[in-house]
Amino acid sequence: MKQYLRNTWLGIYTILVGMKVTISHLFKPKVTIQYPDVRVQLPERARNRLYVNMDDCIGCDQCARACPVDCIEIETVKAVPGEDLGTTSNGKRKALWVTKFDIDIAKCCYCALCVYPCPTECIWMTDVYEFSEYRREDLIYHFSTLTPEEALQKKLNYQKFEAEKARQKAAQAVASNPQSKQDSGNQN
Amino acid sequence: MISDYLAEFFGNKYLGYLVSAALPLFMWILPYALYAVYAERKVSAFMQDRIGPNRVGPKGLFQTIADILKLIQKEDIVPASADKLLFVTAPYVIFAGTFAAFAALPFSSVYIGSNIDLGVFYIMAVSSFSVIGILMAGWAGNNKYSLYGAMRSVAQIVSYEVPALLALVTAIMVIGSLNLNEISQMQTSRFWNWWIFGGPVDGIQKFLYIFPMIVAFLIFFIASLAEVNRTPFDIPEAESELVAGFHTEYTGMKFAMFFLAEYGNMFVVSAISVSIFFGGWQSPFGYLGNSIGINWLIPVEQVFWFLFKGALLVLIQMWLRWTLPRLRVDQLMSLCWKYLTPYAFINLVIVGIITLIK
Amino acid sequence: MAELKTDQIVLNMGPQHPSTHGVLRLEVVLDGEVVVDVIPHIGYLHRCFEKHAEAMTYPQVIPYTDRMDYLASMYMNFGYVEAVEKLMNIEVPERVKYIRVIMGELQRIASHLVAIGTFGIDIGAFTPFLYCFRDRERILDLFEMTCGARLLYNYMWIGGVSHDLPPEFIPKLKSFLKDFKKSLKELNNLLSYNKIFIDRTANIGVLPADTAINYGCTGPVLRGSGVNWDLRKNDTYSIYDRFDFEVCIGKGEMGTIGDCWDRYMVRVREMEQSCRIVEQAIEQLPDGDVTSAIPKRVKPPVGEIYFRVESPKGELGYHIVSDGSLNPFRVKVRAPSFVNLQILPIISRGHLVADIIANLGSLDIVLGEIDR
Amino acid sequence: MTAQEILEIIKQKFPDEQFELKENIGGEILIVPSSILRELCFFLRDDERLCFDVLMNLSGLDLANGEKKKLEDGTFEIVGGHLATVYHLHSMKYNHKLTLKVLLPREKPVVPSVERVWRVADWHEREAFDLFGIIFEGHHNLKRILLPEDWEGYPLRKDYKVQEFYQGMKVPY
Repeated sequence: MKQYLRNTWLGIYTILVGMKVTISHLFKPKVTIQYPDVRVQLPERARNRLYVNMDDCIGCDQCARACPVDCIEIETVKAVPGEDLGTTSNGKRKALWVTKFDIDIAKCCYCALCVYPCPTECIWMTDVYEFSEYRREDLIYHFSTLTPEEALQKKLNYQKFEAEKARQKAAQAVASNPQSKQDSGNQN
Repeated sequence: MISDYLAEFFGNKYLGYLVSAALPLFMWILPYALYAVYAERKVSAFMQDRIGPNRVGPKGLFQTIADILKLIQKEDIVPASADKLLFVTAPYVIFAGTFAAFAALPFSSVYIGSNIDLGVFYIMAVSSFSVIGILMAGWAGNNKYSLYGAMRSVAQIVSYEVPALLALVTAIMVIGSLNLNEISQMQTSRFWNWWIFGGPVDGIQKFLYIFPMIVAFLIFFIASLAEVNRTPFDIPEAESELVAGFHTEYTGMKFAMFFLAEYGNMFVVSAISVSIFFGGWQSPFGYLGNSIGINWLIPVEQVFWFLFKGALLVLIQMWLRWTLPRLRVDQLMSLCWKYLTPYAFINLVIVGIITLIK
Repeated sequence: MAELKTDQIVLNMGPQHPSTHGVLRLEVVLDGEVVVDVIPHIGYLHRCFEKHAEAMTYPQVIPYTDRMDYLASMYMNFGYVEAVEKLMNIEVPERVKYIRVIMGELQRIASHLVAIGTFGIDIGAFTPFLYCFRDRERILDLFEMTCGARLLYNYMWIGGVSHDLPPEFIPKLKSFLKDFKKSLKELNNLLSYNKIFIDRTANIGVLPADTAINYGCTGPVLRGSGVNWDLRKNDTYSIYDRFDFEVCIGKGEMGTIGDCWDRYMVRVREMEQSCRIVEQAIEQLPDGDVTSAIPKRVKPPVGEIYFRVESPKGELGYHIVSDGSLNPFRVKVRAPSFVNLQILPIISRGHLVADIIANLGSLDIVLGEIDR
Repeated sequence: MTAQEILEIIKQKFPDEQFELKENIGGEILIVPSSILRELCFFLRDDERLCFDVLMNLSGLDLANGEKKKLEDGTFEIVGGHLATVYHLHSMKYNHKLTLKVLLPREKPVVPSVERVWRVADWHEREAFDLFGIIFEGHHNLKRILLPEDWEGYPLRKDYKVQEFYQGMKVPY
């Protein structure tokens, strides 16, 4: 019988205590903020969207290798010696044309493993977190500054240089050993 | 009462009946249901340190209207293997049970649907009518979860009728009449004359009544929570176990009808306890109309006070919902049969003895 | 009257269910409301972590360990990183050890807050969930301030941590700890000692101590059954021996030892202990460089190791086999929820439908860790 | 109690079996023949000097030490060599650990199930079967646990090739 009354009393008492807690929250300041109008101020280390500063990128492919999900694709073309590609901010001379630098941000897992190995710190994570798209293809960001034609032109340019260098080496090989001149002569 | 007054007004008797039946629905139930849903979301938000709907309209007032519009244009799916007739009529049966109870509720001394002498008896009979609707909904959805929900709600509502009626019987034994209008009239307009504080009786009996009447009110309030499926008794549509209980398969307007029925039922139940225990349409501090002499103002004030007290009790029900966890089915039954009913009987006996002393 | 021909009903609490804490299908055989048998089906969230790990280099595996128990990913990093360091026996600077303990214990509080919040919802009380998540937000802000991410951090590296603590980290942490104690007391008033909550959880899903040990349960599930076993104390790793805290075990205050209430209460008390550890760690925090011991190329010698840590869900073990190359030869993770889920059928037989959900909530499982 | 002393005790109990204690960074590993595994585990658990009452972890392993055979479509297939199951045991009373390793031929990887000894092994064994194809005889329902029931192949084997279609769905995207 005593347990019976205790149960009743406990039931009523704990329910009233619980109600006191909830009613006390009725007048406490609210915690939620109204998102589109009021925005949370992100800390400066926030890791959201990737950004690559192409002037500093020397096409060394370190970030593509460090990425666990392989969402960075880089294609580079060697520069013909005559060309001048300018220097990165910390003074290193660039030697590669970066014809293709794509980051598929849909695959990116925001682990920032690509930021650390970059020698010229040209890839980092900004605090932009509103970048949703309607089509998945739009999430593939093309950072390379060369237009497709320029890229094509650079490739052709390099192949022409390559072929010309090969011919020079062949000619030079011919000059170095005269007796094999006849067979190399009728070769080209 | 109101229907024959309207009958002369419109000349045609049936038109009068129709309008008098439609009056509470459009004047009170629909706007009340809209803003009860809004109030619940706001109250729950404020209790949980958040802000709740504030985008649609000023301070989010049109939120429920937006919800209703959304529900209207939603596709009204009827599951393939559902029992079509039962499935379609179930929500309306539940709402009918709730709406029928409005007939005997005394909104003010002038306005009452039908001033029948068995007001309390009629309301309790009609409000247990919605159990059939829930069973129909649960069975027709042909879904295991809704079947469970329906089975549980039948057991719950039927078994909680007993303590609810016992609590009312103790109150009626003190009051003496079943006619709700009379009950409200007897509680003259000072709040210490309300039945919960012993009623207009004077002398030692008034103080003896106070405690049993408060216990009777508490038992009736808890039992009515169970009848309306509100926490801590919302087992039929326990989201964490039965997904959504008996209305799992419902979409579109039928789902809105369930909501309307639930909030309507909440108001009916709190209206009954208001008119029996808290002095129906009596105002706690006398009428403004008397003091400044405009006597047509008094019925308006009475309607205001009746709705105000009803809404207050509905708010308490909402407050409970966001505080308490849910009981299990067998604990629910044990609470009803092992705790509420014995206390209701003891209370009945005590009040019986007190009435003999007079 | 002849025995009514009743039939058992098989109810599928399917992968998409409001309270299975993720994609888990419970095939429940019911006789009326009473549970005859529960058969959990897992594998819906299998993302082949172990196959991935074989194709990645050691540092690249860390973001994958985050995604196993996404509610306690700091501790997932902690376990993996300590295992590889023991394999290569790298000596980590003191400050890194303290930062790892602070971050680990904060993650334990955040993970327990989720566990308690969702356990409240399973029982039906919605409000405590929001209070728990309000406090958890402050921890996530602390994490975001340090390593930039809120849920999947990739913060602990092999040999150190990616960033040092920002200057405003310690003051914010102290103010959080102060407010947290008050809100913990409020949570107890609202939920822990509520009569309905006690009715719903006491004497439900009782797990005796010896079955718990034989079934290999660990963490709050084991401690709830009264077994005084905490890896931080009994098989000490890192620097947990420098802090004094006590291991909270279930004492059966509200029902028998090892019921749902005990497991819940162990988590609540563990949060207080974690606060104590973090406070002591803040005082003894030495300064120094955090990235000095990070090797340029991680190439552990040939061999295999099994290293275990006390994650918020239980004993998290990493069995790493290395064949001397840059990629791990095999990484097997002993996930605590994978083992704790095995006892659900044992503790739910004979209970009602509502109790399965309570039992599941008290086990605090995360499907990302079970399915890996 | 170091692995050496434990090995002495085991040798007294199973004199005619040959065990090999392999040196390793993370602690010695005891190579055990698969024929006596279940009796050995019962002994390890019930003997009061050892009482290994907790099986911390059971993991499958593909040692891939067979000879690689080139297949026409460029992939390779391993023939011969060993699969292995590794048992990490721990005793709560004496707080000492032991690692057992059982080497199994690649073609017929069968090992007695220790599910009777430690109930925790139930799902671990099903997972090892699911991902390695190691058959644990005596297991009460050895079915796939993580992968769908009708998935072909054992993914964690080194020479695993993903099936082209799974119930009509193209698998490699």
